[in-house]
Formats: sequence, structure tokens, C-alpha cells
Amino acid sequence: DTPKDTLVMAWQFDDIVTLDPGEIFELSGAEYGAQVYDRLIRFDVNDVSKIYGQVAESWTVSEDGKTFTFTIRDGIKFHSGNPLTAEDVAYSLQRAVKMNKGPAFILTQFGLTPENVDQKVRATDPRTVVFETDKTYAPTFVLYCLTADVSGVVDAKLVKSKEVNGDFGAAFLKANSAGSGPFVLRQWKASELLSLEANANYWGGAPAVKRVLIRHIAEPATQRLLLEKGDVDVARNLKPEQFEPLRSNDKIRIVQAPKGTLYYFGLNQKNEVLAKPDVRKAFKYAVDYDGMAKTIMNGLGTVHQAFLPKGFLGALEENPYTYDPAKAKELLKQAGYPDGITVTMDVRNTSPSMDMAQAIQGSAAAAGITVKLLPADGKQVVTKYRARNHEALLYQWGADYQDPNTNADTFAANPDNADDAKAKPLSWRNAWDIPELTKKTAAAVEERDTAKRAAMYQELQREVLETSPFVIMFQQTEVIAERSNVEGLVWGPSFDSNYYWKVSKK
Amino acid sequence: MSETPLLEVENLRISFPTRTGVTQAVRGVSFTVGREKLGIVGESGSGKSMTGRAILRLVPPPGVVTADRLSFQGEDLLTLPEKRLRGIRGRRISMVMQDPKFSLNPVMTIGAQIAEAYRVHSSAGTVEAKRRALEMLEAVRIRNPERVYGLYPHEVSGGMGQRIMIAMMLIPNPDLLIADEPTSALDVTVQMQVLAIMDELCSSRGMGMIFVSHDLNLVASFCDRILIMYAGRVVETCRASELHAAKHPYTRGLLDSLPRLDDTRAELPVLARDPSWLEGGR
Amino acid sequence: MTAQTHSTEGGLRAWLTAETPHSRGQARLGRVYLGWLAFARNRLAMIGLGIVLLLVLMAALAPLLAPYDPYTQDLSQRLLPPSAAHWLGTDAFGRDILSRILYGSRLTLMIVALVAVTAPVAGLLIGTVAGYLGGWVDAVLMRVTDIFLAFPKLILALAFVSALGPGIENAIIAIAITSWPPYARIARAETITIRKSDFISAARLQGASTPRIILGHVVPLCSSSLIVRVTLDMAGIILTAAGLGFLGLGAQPPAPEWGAMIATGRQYVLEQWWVATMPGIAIFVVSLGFNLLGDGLRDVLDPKGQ
Amino acid sequence: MIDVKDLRVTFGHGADAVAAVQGVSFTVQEGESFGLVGESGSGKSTVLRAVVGLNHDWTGSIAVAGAAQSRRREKGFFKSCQMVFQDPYGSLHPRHTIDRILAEPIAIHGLRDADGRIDRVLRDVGLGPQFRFRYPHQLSGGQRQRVAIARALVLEPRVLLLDEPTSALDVSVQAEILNLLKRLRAEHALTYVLVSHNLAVVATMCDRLAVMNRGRIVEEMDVEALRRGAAREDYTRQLLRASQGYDRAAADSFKDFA
Amino acid sequence: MPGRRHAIRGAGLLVSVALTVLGLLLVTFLIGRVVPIDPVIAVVGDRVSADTYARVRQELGLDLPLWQQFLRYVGDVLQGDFGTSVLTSRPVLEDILRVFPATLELATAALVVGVLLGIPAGVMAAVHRGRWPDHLIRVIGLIGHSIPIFWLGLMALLVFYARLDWAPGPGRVDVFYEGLVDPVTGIITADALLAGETDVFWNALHHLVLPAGILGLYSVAYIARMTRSFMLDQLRQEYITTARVKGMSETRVIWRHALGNIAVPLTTVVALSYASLLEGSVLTETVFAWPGLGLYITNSLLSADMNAVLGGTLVVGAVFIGLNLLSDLLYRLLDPRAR
Ligand SMILES: Nc1ncnc2c1ncn2[C@@H]1O[C@H](COP(=O)(O)OP(=O)(O)OP(=O)(O)O)[C@@H](O)[C@H]1O
Ligand SMILES: Nc1ncnc2c1ncn2[C@@H]1O[C@H](COP(=O)(O)OP(=O)(O)OP(=O)(O)O)[C@@H](O)[C@H]1O
Ligand SMILES: [Mg+2]
Ligand SMILES: [Mg+2]
Repeated sequence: DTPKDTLVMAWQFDDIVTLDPGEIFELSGAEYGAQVYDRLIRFDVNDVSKIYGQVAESWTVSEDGKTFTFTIRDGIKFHSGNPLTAEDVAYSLQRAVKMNKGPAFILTQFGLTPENVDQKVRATDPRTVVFETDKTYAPTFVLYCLTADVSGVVDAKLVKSKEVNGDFGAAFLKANSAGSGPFVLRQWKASELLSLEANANYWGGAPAVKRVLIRHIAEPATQRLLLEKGDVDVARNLKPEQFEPLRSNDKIRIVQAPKGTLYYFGLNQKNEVLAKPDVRKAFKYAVDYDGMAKTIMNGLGTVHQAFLPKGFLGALEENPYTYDPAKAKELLKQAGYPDGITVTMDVRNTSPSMDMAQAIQGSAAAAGITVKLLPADGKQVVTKYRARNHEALLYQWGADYQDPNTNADTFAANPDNADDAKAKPLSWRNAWDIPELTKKTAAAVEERDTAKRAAMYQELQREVLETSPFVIMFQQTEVIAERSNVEGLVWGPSFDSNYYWKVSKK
Repeated sequence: MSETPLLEVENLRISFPTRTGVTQAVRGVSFTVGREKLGIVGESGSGKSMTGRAILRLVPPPGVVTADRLSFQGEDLLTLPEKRLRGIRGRRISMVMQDPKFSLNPVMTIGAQIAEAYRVHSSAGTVEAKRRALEMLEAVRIRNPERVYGLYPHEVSGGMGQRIMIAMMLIPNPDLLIADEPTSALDVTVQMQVLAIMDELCSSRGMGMIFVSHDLNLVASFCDRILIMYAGRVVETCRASELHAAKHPYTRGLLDSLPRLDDTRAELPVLARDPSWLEGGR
Repeated sequence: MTAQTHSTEGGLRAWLTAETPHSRGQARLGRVYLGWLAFARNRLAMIGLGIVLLLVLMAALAPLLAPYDPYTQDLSQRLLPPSAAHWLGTDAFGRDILSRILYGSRLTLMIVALVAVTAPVAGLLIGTVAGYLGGWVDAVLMRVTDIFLAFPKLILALAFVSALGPGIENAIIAIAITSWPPYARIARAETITIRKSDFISAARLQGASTPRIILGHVVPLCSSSLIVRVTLDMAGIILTAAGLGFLGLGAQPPAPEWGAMIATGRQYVLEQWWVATMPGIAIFVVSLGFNLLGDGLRDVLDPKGQ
Repeated sequence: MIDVKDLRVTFGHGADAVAAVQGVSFTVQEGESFGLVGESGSGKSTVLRAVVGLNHDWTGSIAVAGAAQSRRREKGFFKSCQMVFQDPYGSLHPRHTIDRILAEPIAIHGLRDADGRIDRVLRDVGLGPQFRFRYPHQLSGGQRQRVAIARALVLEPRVLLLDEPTSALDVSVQAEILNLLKRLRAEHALTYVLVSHNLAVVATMCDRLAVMNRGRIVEEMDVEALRRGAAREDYTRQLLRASQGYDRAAADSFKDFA
Repeated sequence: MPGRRHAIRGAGLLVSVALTVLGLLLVTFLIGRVVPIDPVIAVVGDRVSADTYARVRQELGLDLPLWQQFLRYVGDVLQGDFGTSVLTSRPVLEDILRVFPATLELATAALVVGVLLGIPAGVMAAVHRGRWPDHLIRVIGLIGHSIPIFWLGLMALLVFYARLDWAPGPGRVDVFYEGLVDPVTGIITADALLAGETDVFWNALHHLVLPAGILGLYSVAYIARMTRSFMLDQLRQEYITTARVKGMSETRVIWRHALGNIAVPLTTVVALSYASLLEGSVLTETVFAWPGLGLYITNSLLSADMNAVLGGTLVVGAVFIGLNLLSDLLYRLLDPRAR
């Protein structure tokens, strides 16, 4: 069994490519960032609408909504022992913008550029940081974006000392930590081991365990064996079929945490068959939502058809479509295909995507739609998606930050449907040309009244539900199996809000 | 020729079960060997080698050997336990095979192979074994024994290889040597030299010898007594010096069909096989 | 020893085993028959042959034998253990595993057959040409062979399928392309021993051209050891095809390809063991069959085997 | 008919080189039977293989039927000159029937009446039609050698090179083959070059012979001289003596001829 | 002039090795271009701005003509620079130095199993040809050859780890020993011994038993089969009869004379199976959470991490070529005829 002072976790974390908060853009990496780096502000995992200060003690928003002023908490120390000041906060944000890596857009969408960021984000005194946007946005939009991993505060002094060739210490931070959070990185071996050590001097109180050891175990069956044997405390990647036998094991607890990730498939509107509204609709009736939820998903997701996941501002909780092959057939007939149609569907070769695709294949067949599957690796699917070469394509979409705009911007906006467009949201990828909706989405971001804003998003969602080439099926639920003597792990609504800080073992 | 034969063979039969029935390779062969040179001649497939091998119980697997009597100095070779038999093999009866190219282990030095043959049957140490091996190499007239001792079989010529074979087989000083076509792979001149060595060793040690060959002239000039085999039977036995006066039509036929240096015959007589030879006496 | 025994008892047998055949056909058939006799005496090889014949039969009669449609899903019937209704249980989509295995035998047979006719042929040609011609041709061909041999096989196959596009046919081509080098090596080694032999010299003396000698004289002698080797590689071929299928590059769902069935059943292996185990047993039995057959064939065909 | 001048053959390169034939010259008249004797490794086979074009790396000059030969032979050359190998077990393709073996040269040279030719040549070598569809493994050594001879004859050549055609055979079978070869020569007016290490065989078969040692011809003589034992060279005399059966005294007097 | 002869042979060998390596590079490079994954996306992910996309594309040199890209790559490799892995964002060389020892350890252990069981089994089968030990060994070998390896691995874990508790779980050492010894060779057992940590050594050895046994079963089948067939060839040879005539015991005839002669082809077989163990252990590595080279290459390929694939493949190829060379040298050492 595992020692009391050590939390051992089995997890597939081979997606981690960097541990630098300015660069982290993977689910597992985000979770790591949440343990090691403090952020300016965070949202409450139990009530996402509540935003609280972590490094920031308080903040104010200017009259025109373009200037945010944060007061930094006193007495926070980095792992190195350096005090955390406003300078560090400003540097961290400037750094992310200047490096311009994957997650930088979360900040740059507010008009920040490497050239102007030193002006727009600055420490006016050791305890004050000012953040200016180019336009007026809904304040919650800005604040939610600042809760993201990319705003994790790095130890400016340490990082600057490790800088080589003006890389902002990126080479160093990729595999080292320079944070102030409850845990310190001890060792990272890619696809092998991630070892964290408790920060005994954490300003919020030292963690109860001394170490967290995370082992990359690719095979779910192996994870299950380890968990049952007590050689790990937490197993993160079990399959639905494995839950049942574990539920009857009183040494093991199954925890579910809804995440902001949606499973959907898109229909490419460049294809003239799929571009017909009735055909699009027929697909929405050709999916056995409930059957799949009960069987192949079995807890890994709940039926959800609107583009905003539960927990987001304005999320629509109604699911108007049910499996109705007769109706789907009828719709196809109206569209001029009484004999049914055939489409190919690209899909990631991982579970549960593959299972979903096969189930869709089965249910759609009854509705007169022959689905041919083309499984491939995720990157390969995405390559095809970005080239708009698919017919139908099953994938998932994870929210980048906790504001509704993250999904509206991709499902309901398509500023330029040309092949060489700069922005490539999901609507563009499915060649869904929607100038009206795009305008509405832009308006919603700028609406400062929260209630009105929520209403605008609801309207957007209804319209997308009705007309879009997206068949949104499930919202993902993370299912974690813990040994029952483990307590205090927090599984939030996104991966960067899973926390180990309070964990303890009986 | 001595009064008490070394080896007595009576009604030896060797058969091989094959896909198309049982092949009788040797069918009822009887003979004795004393301290003499006994030649066995006959056509290919007449059972010469099998007879030789049966004595050491080395007939390859599917073969079945039976005999009324197969005894060596009073010991029954057919029923002897494997372990006792190993004491006889090499030590008391040994066998020189046809082609040194195939009969020597290619990855062991010549010296090691000879020394090994010696050490199998004595408790001698390595130094003693080497000394004996070198002596033996000298005895078979190898000029530079020390050098040859460290060579590998592929590094020596055919004639030398055959001498090495002989050295190896004679080092434990056996009582009976079976030589299965020991010189047929050699040039005539080398063959002559090798035979001379064997001849000398035989007479100096008082060994018995079975010399298997298909070369009638050679056997006649080299051996004391000759068995002529045909299709697994002995059709005729005679003294070597009397071979040219042999009576059996088979033997006569073989002799006649040999080309001769002084030949002026327009056509060589061809053997006319007679089915009755198969029933011929022992 | 005449062969005028057509009318006697066992006329056919006598005709086949005649010492003096009267036509090319009789000679050839007789040879086959004798090979068959040798083969038939090997009990394990006969078992192997039986298994392989069974596979062929299964493939031919799948629609008659299968109790259910192999494609129809029924999520309410998923992951049922073996029972009277479903002898081998059902899979994650409620499909009858027995039916899928029966239909899958067609795919398996196709993979095995296609790979078996492509890879060894390529290897045989390259190997015999290199071995017979020697010199720089040999050097070049063997360097290429070495490069392919030094490559991780799955990566090479992946690359080829990626280039050709996914699908069972392309997967088969990819497997064939990646598996010829060992055959080329074997064929070359054998050719080198053959090319010095007198009957090849004799062929050259009659003025036979190089292609004629390679195809007519060398190839027939190398092919027997290759046939043996191929049957021994069958299991590997089936499993490689499965590996590609798992990576989305082989048979596409819902095709009941055995390897793909194992690959998807893998996630249930501790909970619903039958999903992966049943096709696993099928692959095992079939490759056992091919292996036994190969061993038996080796004894018949391999001149060294006596 | 055959004119070989200063033939040299070397195997291998540099330090590995073996000078197998070192300046051999001889001439064979049309219709003559010429013997080549010598011990193992003296280069007899190598000479034959060079003449017939199986070996490309030679220097000197070779003329067959009046035509000077280059390294590579035209297809037509093989119609006039054929060879029979020593080992009847290795010179027939184990997977081909006799019929196929004999049909092959006919097909290569595009000759007509294949069936008739095969029948004829089989009868010539004393094999009945019943052997036509057998495989080599169904034949005895002597029968195989007959097939090999038949294969050489099927193109109706004028020169036959025989490399120890009977040394792998029993004496009784040897006699049959030697008789056959004699008869064929008479019937078809063939020219023979016969290689053997058996002086008696050469004596019965040939008109003239050359003795080879270590890649050179040490002596040329006619068969009469051989029968009389009238050899000029010590080497030849030693060879003669060794051929006459075991003789202890003779063995002791033998020398190495380098 | 044997010295010169060896020099010429050696030079020829070097040239052919160099050509093979170059060919290897070319094929890997082409594969990288053929895989339908956009390498830029592999690097920066799917949601970046068009500017970043273009910048990274240029950084990766993807805008250059193909042959220039290849020359650039060859040049880098010759300088020992395999580039940086996208997947781990470290120099590929560093990654390989980390994962390769793990595979080396596993494959070597498996090979030991394979040789220790396979050769005696093959010899037994040959000696008892056609009788029950032969059949038994053949069937066991076939089973080892035909069972999907992940299935066997999981079942072994289930039985020996979960149920019987005889073997430790997956991984190279227990989690708590992780990082106790500094990687010197990267082979944990060796490192533990170097550091004098016997606990860690035993633990690591324990962890090795199950995966190495399973993987070894694979090579047992192959080695036994080849040993059998070589042995049968040798047992027919005349020198074996000679040895028997000398009166040697059957054991000595077989193990000294016959085995001595199959040592040569056997080294080639062992080298080949070693190479395939090094490359083909992906599934075992997955099941046993063994972070090795096979897994690394496969994952990299799936992530279009071409630097890593090229590097890994190059290493596998180099190992293969190295093993070939080694078996060549051993061949010269073991067979006097080849010297
Ligand atoms: N394994 C076997 N199976 C069947 N028959 C066999 C086997 N081995 C030998 N024979 C038969 O045994 C007979 C005698 O063989 P043996 O080797 O004793 O002949 P030989 O007189 O030594 O001939 P050679 O002069 O060719 O050496 C042959 O007819 C042969 O066919
Ligand atoms: N392909 C080859 N490569 C290297 N050396 C060869 C080759 N063929 C023959 N030799 C060598 O050439 C020499 C002559 O060989 P050749 O075969 O002509 O002799 P031979 O007189 O026919 O002997 P034998 O009576 O044994 O057949 C020998 O020393 C032999 O080793
Ligand atoms: Mg014999
Ligand atoms: Mg010769």
C-alpha cells in the first residue's frame, strides 16, 4: 500500500508537452499548473459565477470597463523564497503575450500585443497591477479569462535569471517550476512520472501530504489493478465498464465531476447534401442520445445538446432532440433522399469517441443514413478538419476559459468563411456561413449587464440548436476512482480547477 | 589370422521401414574377423557401410538391427547397455570414415579432437593427452605435429585430414578398426600413402581391421581376406590373393567390367544380373 | 515394375505412385500424391490442415452458420456473457461475437491470402535476383533490404497506410511491403547455394537467359522454404493487421476483423473477458493451424528436412 | 576442332588469388578423343569450364570449331559444344521431370519437333520412353548420367566435354556408360575431351592424353605410350604406379611434385 | 598481407553501414512528409492564430524545398542534433537516452529468458525429433508465438500481481523507489548496484520478471524453433558419428560438438531476435507501464512528432545495424572457417 504522506495517482498524462504556464495548453498540463502556480483570481468550483482573488486581494473595474486594477496580497513567497509582488504578476502576463504560444490568445483577444503589452499591463506600485483592454467587454469575460492557467504567476526574478537568448526563461520553465502554489515540482519524466513535493511554506497553509506521485499508466485495465491492489490512491482513466465492479468495492469511491468539454459532430457545409437544412436536422434525430448515455458513456458524460456546458453563464439545459429514426427518415425524404444517404465520418481512434461513432453508425443506419467511419489519430483528424476535407467529423470541444464567449465564439461565429480566413472557428471548419449570428456573438461579448448577456447567449444557443451543422451530444464528466481513505481532492469543472492542495489520507 | 576371432557376426539383418514398405539393407550376413585385414567390397547400396556401422550400433534411427550373434571378444554388442558400449566404441573398436572434410568437427582444432578421443577413455590430464596426440600425429607421418595440432580441419589437405582421422581413431589403441571407404576421396598417390600408414600400424599393433571399399583392385592388393556383397548378402568369400580366380558370376562380372590400362576390348562387358544371386548362400 | 496396373485393385493409387509415369500430368500428380502421403503421416500437420480447411469452410458458409447479423447493434444486449442465446457472448454494441467471428473469418482469410501472395513473391524475386547476379546488383538490393529490415515494422506500415489512405486493402499492401525483406534474405541465401550447382551450370550451357534460369530453375527451389516460412508468419500477419486496425489504418468499423475485435475488446479484458478472448482464441487457433501446417509442409518440401 | 593456347585462369583477387590454370595449351583434332588426367585440384575442370564458357575470367586464346571464342558465348555456340558433369546427382534439377530437362534446350533454341527429338535422344542413350516423365530422384545414378548425356546431345553438338563422367558410379555402371559414350562417338562423329583421374578409363576411351599437375600440362602422350608405361616424366610414372593397386614399397617411394 | 585484406574488408563494411544509415535517414524523412498530420499543428496545437501558425511553419523549415529540408536534417544529425521533441519539448537525444535504457533492460532480460529456455528446448526437440518432447516444445512455442501479447500480459498481471501477489505491479520500480538512484546508465538495476542500493536493485529486478518473462516467451518460440532446425542439420553430419565412434557420451556429443557448430548461425538468430525485442515491445511496454523506446516511437509517430520518430527510428536502425555487425564479428570469432 501507499504511505500516508504520499498521494499516488495513476493517470494518462502523455499529453503534457510543457510545464510553462505561459505555454501550457493541454488538459494534464493545466492540472499541473493549478497545483504549482497561484493565479491572480480564480472562480469557485462549486459556483462558477463567483470569482475570488487568489494573489489579488481585491480589484476594481473602471467606469468605461476598459481598465482593471488589482491589489496584490501581501506576504506571498515563491518557492525560491522571493516575495511575490505586482511586478511578478505584470511580468507573467507580459511574458505570456510576448511569447505568443498556444494559450496567448486568451489574453491577446483583449487587444494586447507584444508591442503594447508593457503599456497595457503594468505594475504601478509593488502591490498594484493595472490591466487595460482595447474595447469595452463584459467584465466577467475579462475576469474569467484571467482565471485561466495562462495567468499563473511566475517568479520573475528567478525566471529572468534563467533567460537565454531572450526566451523569457521558456527553456527553463518547460521542465522546472517557479511558482508560489501549494506544491513544488520535483521531477517530470515525460509520459512516465510527475512528482510534486508539498510547499511547507505555502501562504494558504501547507498541504497535509508530503508528496504527490503521478504515474503515467496508459492501460486502463492496469490502472484498475493498481487501484484495487492499493498501489495507487487515485485512478483517473477508467472505462465505463470498469466502474460497476468497483462500485461494489467499499475500499473504492467513484467521484464524478462534470467538465466543460462537449462531444459533437460537425457536418461540412461544403458538401451539398449535408448543407440542406433538413438533412442537418435529420442527423440530430438519428442519434440515440439516451441509449449511448446509459451504455457506452455510462457516467462519462451526460446528454447535452446546447453549445454552452452546464455551469456556464446562460447555459441552456434543455435537450430538444431524441432518437427518432422515423422522423429522421421523413426529413431525409423532404430533403429529396427517400433512399437515404451515405456519409463518411472522421473520428479519433480513442475511446469514447470510437464507441460513440460506432453507436451513431448503428442508430443512423436505422434512419437511412449509412455512416462510414474513418478512425485516425487526433492530430490527423484535426489536420483534415482544418483543411475542411471531411464530410462528417466527430470530435470534442473543451472550453478554454470559463466565460460563455469561449464556446459562442467558435460555435456561433464565423467572421470570414473564405478558405484562407485568419480565424478558423468550428463554424468555419464546417463552412457554416453565418454573418447574422457572428454579429450577435460579438454583441454578447460586449454586453456588460450579466442578465441581459445570459439571455443573449440563450438565444444564440437556441438558434444554433435549430439550424447548425453541429450535433452536440454530451457534456463530459470526469470520473475518478479514489481509495476511500483519500479525502479532500477537489475535482472542479475544468482541468485547471482540479486541486490536490487539501488532500489527506486516513 | 588368429584362432580366436575378435568379432563374430551371424545372420545380421538390417531393415529400414520406409513409405513404400520395409527395405532390407542387409539380409543375413555372417562373418568373423580375427587379427587380420578383412575387405568388404560390393556395389553401391549393397550394405557395406551398414554392416560396418551395425557393429558399433550406429545404424541411423529408423533402422532395425537383428542378428543371431554379434559379439566382440565374447561381449554381445546387441544387448550391451549404452554405457558399456561407449567403453567399447573408440577404445576397442573404432572406425575411420570416408571423407575427412565431413568427418572432422569444423570448429574444433585438430589437436583438441585427437586429445579428446584419448581423454574419453583415460584419466589422462591435458598435458598428457597433448603429448600422446603429438606422438600419434608423428606416427601417421605428419611433418610438423606442433603446428598441425593447432589447425582447424579446413586448413589441412584431404590426405592430411585422412591421416588425422586415423590418428584420432588409433590413439586409444583399439583392437579392431573399421575403415569405411577411408581413401575414396583421395588422389591415387595420397591414397597409397595413407594405406601404407594404416597397414603399418595394423601390423605393428596386431589390430584387426575391416576395410570397406568398392575398389576391387585395391582391396585385392591390400587385404588378407575379402567378402563380396550383393544386395545385402555376402555372395562370396575368398582370400585376397585368389580374388582374380573368383568363381561367383557377380564377382567375375565386376572384375571384367573394370577398364584396364592395357585394354584393347572394343566394348567393356556389362554385368548381367541374375535374380538367383539374391537367394545365394551365406 | 511396370505401370500397367490401371485395372488392378487400387488402380488410382497405383497410377499415382507408378515408377514410370506416362505423361507430364501423371508425373506431377504422382509427385503431389507422394508429398501428400508424407504429409498425411504427420498427425500435427493434419490437424493444422484441418484447422485451415475449417477456416475456409467457415468463411464460405458464414451467412448460413451465423445465428445473428454481425452488424446490427442492440445496446440493450451489450456485453452479455456467453449463454445459450449468444454462445460466445456479445460485444460493447450488443453484437453477437460468434456471428462476428464467423464473418470475420472472411477478412482474416483475405488478409492472409493477399499478404501470402504478395510479400513472399516480392521477396523471392528480389532475393533470387540479388543472389544469382551477385556483384553490385546484390550489394544494392541487399542494402535496400537492410534498410527496410532495420526499420521498425509498424512505423513503416503506418507510413505506407498513411500515404495510401486507410482501409483494409491498403493495410494489406502495407504489411506486404514491410514483410518482404526477411523473405528476400532467405531466398538470397538459398540462391547462393544453388547458383553454383551443376544443374544451373547445365542450364547456362544450353544458352538459357538469366531470367529463364532465375524463374525456371532457381525460384522453384527457393519457394518451398519460403512457403514454410510464410505459413509460420501467419499469426504475425494477422496480429499486425490488427495493430494497424487499432490505429485506424486497417479494417474500419464495423467490419468484424478479428484483430480489431481484440483491440476494442482490450478495454474490457478484466471485466468482460469474452469480448477480447473469443477472437483471441480464434486467432490463436488459426495461427496454430497455419503453424502446424507450415511445419508439416517443411517436412515435405524442405529437401534438408529428411 | 579445339585449340587452346596459353590458357590462364586465376580465382580471387590480391592475396586470395589462386592460379588454378597456368598456361595450358593443347589441340584436339576433329573426331578425336582427348584425355586430361591429373590429381585433384590440378585444374582439369577449370580448363573445361573455360572452354565451354562457364568461366569468364581467363586469358589466352580458345578456339572451338575454328572460331575464336570471347569471354561470353553466343547462344549458338552451345549448339556445337556441350558438357557432361561429374556428379549425376547434382547436375539434374531436382524439381524437373526428365521430359522438362530435355525440352528446355529445345525451347531455348526454338527448335521444332520437340517430342520427336526427346524420344530419339532417349533411345540413343538407352533409356526407354517410360523414363520420360520421371523425376531424377526416381532414377539410379547410371540412369541419371544417361539423362545428362541425353541433355548434352539433344542439341546435336559436335564437341562433347566430359568432366569425370563415371567417377561417381559403380564399376558395373561405369562400364555401361563408357560403352555408351564410345558408341555415341562412333555414331555421331563426336569430338571428346574427357577429364578423369582414372588412367584406365582414359586408356579405354581416348586416343591421346595430357597429364596435368598444379595448373600445368606436364606431359602429352598417346594412349599406346600410356599402355606401354612409356612415360617421360617422373610425375606421370608415379601416377601410373599408384593406379596399379596397393604396393607398400611403391607408396614409400612417392614424392610431392610441386 | 592479411592486414590489408582486413583493412579493405573493414572499409567495405563501413561504406555499406554508412549507406544503410543514409538510406534509413531518407526513408524516415520521407515518412515524415507522407504522414497526413500537419506538423505545425502538432507543435502549436489546433487553436492558434494564423500568424503563429505561419511563424512556426517557417521555424520548422517547412517552407523550404523538400531536398533542402532533407539536407538540413542530415546535417543536423551528423552534428548529433536530432532536434527537439514536440511531445516532451526536450532534445530528442535526451529523450532517447532516457527511454532507451528502459527498453534495453527489458529486452535484455527477455533475451536472457529466451536464450536460457529457447536453446535447450530447441536442442531437446531436435534430439527427440518426432517424439513427444519435440511435439510438446513445438506446441508451447506456437502458443507463445500466437497469443496476443497484451492479453497474456494483463492475465499475468491479474494472476501473479493482483491475485497471488507473487509479482509486483507495473512500472520499473515501486513508486517510492522512484528517483532514489541517480540515472547513470539509465538501467535501473545497474544504477542501483552502482549506487549500492540493494533494496532498489531487488525491487527493480522483481519488476523485471513478469514483463521480461512474457516478452521472453516470444523469443523462446523463435529461438527454439531455429535451434531445432540448425541442430537437426548438424546431427545428420558425419562428424557427429565420428564423435560417437570415439565413445563420447551423448550429452557431450550434443552440447559440445553439435552446439559448437550451430553457435554461428545461432548468434545471428539471437541478434535478430534481440533487435526485434528492442523494437517490438510496444504492447508489453503499454501493459506494464514501461516507458521504453517502442512506446516512445509509436506515441511520437501518432503525435506527428517527427523529430522524435526520426531519432528513435535512427536509434533502432543503428542498433539493428550494430547487432548485425556484432553477429558478423562473432561469426568470424566462432567459426574458424570465416577467419
Ligand atoms: N535411412 C534409410 N532408410 C531406408 N533405407 C536405407 C537408409 N539408409 C540406408 N538404406 C539402405 O541401406 C542399403 C545399404 O546401404 P549402405 O550405406 O550400407 O550401402 P553401401 O554398400 O555402403 O553403399 P555405398 O558404396 O554407396 O556407400 C541401401 O540400399 C540403402 O538404400
Ligand atoms: N570457384 C572457385 N573459386 C576459387 N578457387 C577455385 C574455384 N574453382 C576451382 N578453384 C581452385 O582451382 C584449382 C583447380 O580446380 P579444378 O576444379 O579445376 O581441379 P580438378 O583438377 O578438376 O580437381 P578434381 O579432380 O578434384 O575435380 C583448385 O585449387 C581449386 O581449389
Ligand atoms: Mg557406404
Ligand atoms: Mg574436377
